[in-house]
Amino acid sequence: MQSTILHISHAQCQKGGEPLFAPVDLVLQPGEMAVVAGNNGSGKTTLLEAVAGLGSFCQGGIHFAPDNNRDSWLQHSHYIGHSLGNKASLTCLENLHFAATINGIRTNEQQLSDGLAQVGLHGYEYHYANDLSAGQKKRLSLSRLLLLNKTFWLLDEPFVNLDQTGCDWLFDCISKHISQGGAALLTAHDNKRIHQQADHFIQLQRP
Amino acid sequence: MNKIVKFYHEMGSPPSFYRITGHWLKPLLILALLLTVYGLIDGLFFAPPDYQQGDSYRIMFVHVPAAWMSMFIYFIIGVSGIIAFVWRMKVAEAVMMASAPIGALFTALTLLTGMLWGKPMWGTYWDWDARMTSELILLFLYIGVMGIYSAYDDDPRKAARLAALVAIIGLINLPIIRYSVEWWTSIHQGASISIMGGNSGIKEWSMLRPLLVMALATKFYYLYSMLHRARSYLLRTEQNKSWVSKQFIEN
Amino acid sequence: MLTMLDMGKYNFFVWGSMALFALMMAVDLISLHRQKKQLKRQIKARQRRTQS
Amino acid sequence: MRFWILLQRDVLVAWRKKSNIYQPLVFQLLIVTMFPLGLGAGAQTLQKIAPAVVWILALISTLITLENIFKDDYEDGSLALYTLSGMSLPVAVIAKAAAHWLTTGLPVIIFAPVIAVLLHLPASAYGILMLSLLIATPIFSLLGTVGSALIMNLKNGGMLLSVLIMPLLAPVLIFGAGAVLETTLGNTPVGHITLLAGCFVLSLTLAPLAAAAAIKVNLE
Repeated sequence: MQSTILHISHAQCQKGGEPLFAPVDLVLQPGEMAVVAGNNGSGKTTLLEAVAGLGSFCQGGIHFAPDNNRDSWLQHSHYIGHSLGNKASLTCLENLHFAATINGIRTNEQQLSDGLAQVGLHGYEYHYANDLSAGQKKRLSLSRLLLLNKTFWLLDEPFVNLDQTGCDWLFDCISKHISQGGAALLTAHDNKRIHQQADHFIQLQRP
Repeated sequence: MNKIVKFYHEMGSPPSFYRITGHWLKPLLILALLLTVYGLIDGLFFAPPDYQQGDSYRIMFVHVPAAWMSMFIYFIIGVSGIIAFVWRMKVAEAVMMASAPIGALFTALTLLTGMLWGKPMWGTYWDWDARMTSELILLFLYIGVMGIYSAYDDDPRKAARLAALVAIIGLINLPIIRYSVEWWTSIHQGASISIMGGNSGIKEWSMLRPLLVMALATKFYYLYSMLHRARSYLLRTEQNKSWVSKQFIEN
Repeated sequence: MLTMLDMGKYNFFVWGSMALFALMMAVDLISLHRQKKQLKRQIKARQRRTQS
Repeated sequence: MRFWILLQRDVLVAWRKKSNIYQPLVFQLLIVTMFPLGLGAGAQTLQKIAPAVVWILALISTLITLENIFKDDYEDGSLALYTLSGMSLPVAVIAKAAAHWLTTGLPVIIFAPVIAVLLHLPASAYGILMLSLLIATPIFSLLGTVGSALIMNLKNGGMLLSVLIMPLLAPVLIFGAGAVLETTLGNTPVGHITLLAGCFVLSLTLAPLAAAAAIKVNLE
């Protein structure tokens, strides 16, 4: 695990020239979890995208300690957004294989099917991602987290679409990751359990 | 020297750009109008008829300045596109986007007056020769720059950066188009002013004078139109800055 | 005066070009000012909104 | 390794959705049927326009597939997978272009003789037709990535894409169709082919940079 510290300082995002939320500050160290909450349209996704490098801040920004190297930080983080990043016409196994290889991780078929089994997709190795249910698609994308072994997890509404067992599993999964020295930044609009568990709780407010 | 540096820095910041250029607008417009009136009267009534083309060559007094402007303005767009893309200068974005409509207008004017000139000279309104074709492609480049900007209307900053990228690509592409089209075919007459004074070059001062006056007039008009639009552009994109609201409280 | 305006058989082409030139410049000038006017209204309305 | 996996994935995705591959060809066939219907079926008329038509059809049928090069990836989120993986963006663009060429450019080249036969292209011009298309279709794909990256998060970007890409493709069309035309007229096409190769080198060096810049701006 990598011990970079993520600083978000006085950051604001905009949409159509108007700032979306009041400035946000956060220091996230490995071994900690931060949860971003807020109503619909409060800019949770925009904030997370900006942190992941898929958007930009209009005020303030992020930097990293000790060496302010964005690229090396990106190497140690993984982002799962609203669009899950699964190719509809590829099988689960192929999707996972691509995600691993593009991140520079060599895998064999056994590791990949183990990865799928961990998220409860055992027996779906050769199903097309298109044929999965919404919850299963979510599980497929979450299986990347376990396989890629990155320090920072950036998750946008990870509990949406998951059933009760899925939520429990993900919750345990995140707790385990934190206890092993990982860090997670996630958005969740109404998950009391994760709100209580969070080391940092950010409520996005109108500017 | 210090004054120039200071001026340069002031022009880079939207509020002072807005303030300084505000004083230039009226003189520029008046100058442009006066020169146009003088140039056209001189060109239409006092310049002697051409021994080959008769009176029809007088179209040149609007066609040629417009053609020069169409290329000159694209060059400005390309250069300000580079500045906007590399240094993210807001004023450069404003200049780029403000130049595009007037440039497209001059390009369309070049094409249309070219057609009106072509009919009596070659007997046809349109001919796929090198210059007309590349002028038409130039019009596509202008439309492309404006099109990409208006497509991203929800985020003006991103729109301007993408438009700058399109403008830069066009700037690189322009000589290639020019060369390839020329290679393709060419029956157009030579350039109107040739330094070597070739067969088609205009040597007569009384013909050259209105042409140069019109060239100046279109340049001044371009400056007026561009600055006017650039100022509006800055007002629109900086609406939530305090300097914009100050402009309107004073009035 | 009329002989001065006469461009021989090129009347249509020469005066057509001049008319086009004038028309295009006029279009540009008018659109310029309309845009500015619209923008001013917009900004003033916005100010009223934020002040109240 | 990353280059190959991206290339491999894209080819696989296109292969799974075979309509992507054969639709441009069907489109070509449809259009080419309209020419004799509109012009008259005289072999001489068709022969005259054949070099241009074969070439323009190749161009248009690749043009209609350009929009989705990055758009699909942007929409399903897999663009984030490779832009955030630390992979060099221009390299990713070349991989995308290569995959696009394999799945649309190559079928178009293979199909070109069929179109040429239907239009009575002189036999002497077939070799140069194939050669010019072989050099030019990669240019379409490479320049296409630039256009596709510029419009990737627009809903109806197709028309805009054509406007943006047309000035870029005009020289390619001039040299490519020109080479075939010169051959049918009995002249040497060497000059045209050389210039076409020049265009290829230029687009191979500049297009990935431009497309990468466009993606970066779009993700800002």
